[in-house]
Amino acid sequence: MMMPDFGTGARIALAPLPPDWPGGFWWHWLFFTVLVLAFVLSMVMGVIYIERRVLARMQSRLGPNRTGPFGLLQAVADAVKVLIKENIVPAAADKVVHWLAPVVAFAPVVMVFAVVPFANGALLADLNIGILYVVAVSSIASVGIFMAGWGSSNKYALLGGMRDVASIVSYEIPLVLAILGVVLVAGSLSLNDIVQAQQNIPFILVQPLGFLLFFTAACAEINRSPFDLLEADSELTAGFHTEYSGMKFAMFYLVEYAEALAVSAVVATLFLGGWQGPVLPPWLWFLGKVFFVFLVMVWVRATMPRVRIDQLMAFAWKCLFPLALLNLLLTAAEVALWPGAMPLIVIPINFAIAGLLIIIWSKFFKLGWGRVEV
Amino acid sequence: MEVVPDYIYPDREIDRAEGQVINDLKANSQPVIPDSDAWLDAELKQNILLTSVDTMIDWAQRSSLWTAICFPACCAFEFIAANGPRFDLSRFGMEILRASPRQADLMITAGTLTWKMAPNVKRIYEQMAEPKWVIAMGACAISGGIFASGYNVVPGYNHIIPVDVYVPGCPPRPEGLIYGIQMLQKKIAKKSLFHKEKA
Amino acid sequence: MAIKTEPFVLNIGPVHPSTHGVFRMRATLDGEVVLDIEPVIGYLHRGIEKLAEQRTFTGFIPLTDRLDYISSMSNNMAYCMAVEKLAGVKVPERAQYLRVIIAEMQRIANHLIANGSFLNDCGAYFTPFLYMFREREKVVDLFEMLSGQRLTYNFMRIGGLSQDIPDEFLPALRRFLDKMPAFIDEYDRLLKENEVLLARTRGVGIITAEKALNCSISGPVLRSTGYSWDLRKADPYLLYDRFNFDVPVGMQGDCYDRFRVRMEEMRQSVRIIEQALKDLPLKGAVRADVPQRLHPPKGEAYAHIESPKGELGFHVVSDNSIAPYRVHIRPTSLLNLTALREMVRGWKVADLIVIFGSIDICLGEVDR
Amino acid sequence: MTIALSGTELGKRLAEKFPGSIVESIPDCLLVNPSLLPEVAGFLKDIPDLDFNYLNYITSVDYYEYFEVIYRLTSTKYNHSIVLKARCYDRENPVLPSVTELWQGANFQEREIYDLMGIRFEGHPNLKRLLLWDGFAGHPLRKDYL
Amino acid sequence: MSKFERYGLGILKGMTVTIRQLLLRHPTVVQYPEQRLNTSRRIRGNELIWSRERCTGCATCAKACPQGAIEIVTSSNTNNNKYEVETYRVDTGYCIQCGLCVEACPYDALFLGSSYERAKYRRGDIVQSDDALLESPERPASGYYHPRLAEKMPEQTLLIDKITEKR
Repeated sequence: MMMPDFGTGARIALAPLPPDWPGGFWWHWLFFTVLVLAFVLSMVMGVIYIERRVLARMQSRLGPNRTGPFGLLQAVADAVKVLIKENIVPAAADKVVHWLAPVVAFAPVVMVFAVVPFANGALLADLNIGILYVVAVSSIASVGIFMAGWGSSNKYALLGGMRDVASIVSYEIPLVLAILGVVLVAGSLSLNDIVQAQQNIPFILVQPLGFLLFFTAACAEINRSPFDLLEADSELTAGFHTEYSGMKFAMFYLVEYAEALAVSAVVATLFLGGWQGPVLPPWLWFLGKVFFVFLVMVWVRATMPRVRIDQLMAFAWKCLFPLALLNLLLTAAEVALWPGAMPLIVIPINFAIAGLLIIIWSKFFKLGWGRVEV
Repeated sequence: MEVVPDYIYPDREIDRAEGQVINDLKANSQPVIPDSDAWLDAELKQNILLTSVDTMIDWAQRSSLWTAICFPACCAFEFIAANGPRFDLSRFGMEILRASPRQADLMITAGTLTWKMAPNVKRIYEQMAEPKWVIAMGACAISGGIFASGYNVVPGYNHIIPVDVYVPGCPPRPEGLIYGIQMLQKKIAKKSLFHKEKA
Repeated sequence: MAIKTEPFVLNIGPVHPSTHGVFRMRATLDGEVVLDIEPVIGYLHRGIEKLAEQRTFTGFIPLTDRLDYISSMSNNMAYCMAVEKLAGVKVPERAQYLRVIIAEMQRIANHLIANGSFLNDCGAYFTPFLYMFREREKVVDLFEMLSGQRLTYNFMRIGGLSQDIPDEFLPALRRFLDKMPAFIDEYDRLLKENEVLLARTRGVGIITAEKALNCSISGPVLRSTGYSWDLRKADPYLLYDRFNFDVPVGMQGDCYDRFRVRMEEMRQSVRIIEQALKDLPLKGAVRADVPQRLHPPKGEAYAHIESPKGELGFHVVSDNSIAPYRVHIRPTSLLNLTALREMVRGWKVADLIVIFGSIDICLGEVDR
Repeated sequence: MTIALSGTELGKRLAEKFPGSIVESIPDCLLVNPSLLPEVAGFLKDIPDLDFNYLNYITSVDYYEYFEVIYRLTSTKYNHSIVLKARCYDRENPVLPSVTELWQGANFQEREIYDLMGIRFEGHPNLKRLLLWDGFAGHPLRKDYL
Repeated sequence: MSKFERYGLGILKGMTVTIRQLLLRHPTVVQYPEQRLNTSRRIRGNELIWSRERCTGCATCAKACPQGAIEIVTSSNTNNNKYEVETYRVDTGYCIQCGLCVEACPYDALFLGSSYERAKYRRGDIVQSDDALLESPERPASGYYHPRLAEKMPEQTLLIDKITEKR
């Protein structure tokens, strides 16, 4: 039986082999492609429903409850309606770019799920550089967003697109540095291996600071509140997708939540132990963790105001970046000098260091310069 | 950075052009746009296949009416109240306010329309993607209300854009608005994609 | 900054989610930095001052509702006070107490909206706004009990109130007062110490007291600069000199101070209502004997009150007919906008929205 | 309580300082000669024992024969107030000097009066229509506007 | 400019408020078409209720109306020496329900209605005239300016009593 081996053969021996598939490689490929697409599309609908319901309850409302049982079909209705809506391309728009932008934004988000394990070995492609692939692919989406901002020939959209590029470029660095800490501890870049390395202890305990940094940077990267500057309702009307309607808008809407889902999945995989868990089947554990992370995002969105663009950049470069570097150094030192003590003794030490660093940075870190003389 | 004095008070050409647009619109839109509901009473005659597709589409359209932001005046607060924690339009999937008219389905014209505002409202209406609906909310939107005799007030939105449902009141209670929205939903349910083109 | 950039003009409004109606700004931007703005108003200009000349003195009261539609009761009251001054009508004491209670309730309702929409402009996704809207809904409930409408109350009349309060009003008001401080505390907990809010609003949009006075700014925006000028203390109308209350002032006149001043004023309003309830005469007329077709003597009068947004005044000129000869409304919101240009220059686009939101204007009053 | 200063006393003082500036002084208000309005207003604002630093509002009334422009000034320091009035007899082209230099709060209000009443304020930095649009015929608050 | 001087505790404090709302409090929503609020006893609904018997055709209401929304046509009846109302018409799409006409009516012949569900598809349907203005069981009169009617109406539902914690 063939394995989805992409030829490098550098898989670490400790990972048990994924279960064989009766039809071989192509069956595996077909099954998981369909599964990933179905998963993304259906989960995005579920995620939209959950966000609207939970957000509404946090705002002491009820949320959609009229369409279907408990309003479960609300997202379906939205999707059908948006799909059959008229598709407007502004006369002044750069037509090709305007058309391509949603596709460019949407494709990479789905591609991220190719390497996320749903259960042990249940993934489309167990790349040995999985996490690198995630980082590389997910940042392509910003190209699509900038294309949308540029191609619309709308000032609001352009501002939104510029903000997106600025934030992506800055937040990629702390994001990758935070991931490196996990990679150092796990000793592998493959997501499946990283999950298996968390058999006993999820990395959120080993890497508390790394988790915070990753979560913040990821929220900024996918433009969740409080970093949702590029479609800031109250400033830029609808930001980069101001000029989009109908199906293309639906794709951007999908991208927004698919990205949130992807980040939830990556956080669950990297820090919360992925599919690992007792009693329940692994895929259920995985889904549960994904939804938990997503709920935290919704919770943050319900509470926080939005930061400003210069504060966003300052936060990335002055706060997250040095902290991520320190975290990486610290983890590297621990892994190199004291590998035996890795799981248990390090946990309290790391928590203490994380708390200390946060306090120090809170004390001395300054956000931006505020006003410019004109 | 030195600011070029031009930017402090932009050229009056812009003002003049905008004023011209308003005057043109005022001159050209005195008659009332008739309520486009001849099809409403007509018996719907379709074959069965089309009807079931229509039913699906109508269901989708009426259960996710996203509102465009066009709230000039007082009635906006009753709209927000309807959206708020007590009456909660989000039950109908309507809590999404699209600030960009391209993505909106429903324009709730909450407030007095002045001639200065009229070109903007007309433009927003034209920017909205089909299918689109308009609810005239409140006395000012229906007839100009208490300001109808004012020198700058459009006596009713139906001089500018076609209106689907009229919700009287000054301002209507949120329940009244929700009732109007449900009437609009009924209207959408009766509408057929293919029939509308004939009408 | 060595890069040569070219400014571009961004048109914000008149239909924009956070211009609180139909305000429009032509902003000249350099990237994200606001170089200059030019407010363009008049999109809700309904000619109320002209319409007043075609109405009777009583018939103008419904129009005042629609001026500053967030605090209709205050507008009613200011106009009625101006006409009372003109006609020399004496308002019964019970009506005056009730007016104080109603005006302070209106202040609470207005500040809830002002702060809620300000926080919404800061980007907090509707949560504080909807929470505060829920509290406002309680005040609206009570006003509905009084007047039968939820927004345009038309409750004040020349010489008092249109009707006496219903029996269930005072117990309901008491329940509201008992619970209100806890809710104000809750909103403080929600966002007062939030680091993002502090970063967004502290030091942003500073205006000095001298500048504010020179620009005829009044209300919480003036008080946020640290200058204690409140007409309830400076020129006590109704019975405000009988009550014990503080005038909260800010430290440096930034957006955060304006937010805090409004929060504190709500607490003070609760305090005033408590005192007024204690002294309220239980029996008595609520409306002086004023003929339906009032024609006040020839002359003019100006009455101003400390409306939630600032000094709201009505300048009424009479020529001894049944209609006012001229009514001028001192537009608090319009005058508070005077310094907007100075306040926003050099800040980012996002700050422009926040500063504008912190001034708390109502377009119905700006344009009239 | 804001004390309304007596117009007669203040009028005497102003008439000494600026001869011909006060047309009439009655207890309620001071009727100022339009040509000397900026000087009188500047004096009222700058002199320390009056210190009228706050301009409550400006309004205008159309009395058919003349336009009356009303300025209400308050001193937040001494808590007293005074009303200034200036009359414009020219119906075709009424002109008054602007006080925007003294109180910036006059900016929008003068524009509004120009818009709705048609009185031009000389020295205003940006005198154009505020509420109505360019090309609107007439000035609606005038009594002869229909 | 600003420092994170509260170590992120301010953010956490705010988040407890929202989570408390989610977990511990009932939503305050009235699910309108099924559940209804009891409106104020003095509700000013979107219609007028007119009593043909008591109306003398004096047109005080039309004079009190700030915008002239009431159209009343009378003819003199020579038989019993009284005015007879021929048309009484109110355009409720123009009327703002300020209630001044009800206050002005000297004969208690005019009431505000308590209905607010008056949305229509056509502009012409909103106009009420003559028989459509009479009181009927579906169109109860409101207690605005008629305290005796107000006493009979159910007590208003208040939001103050509705915000409750889950047990």
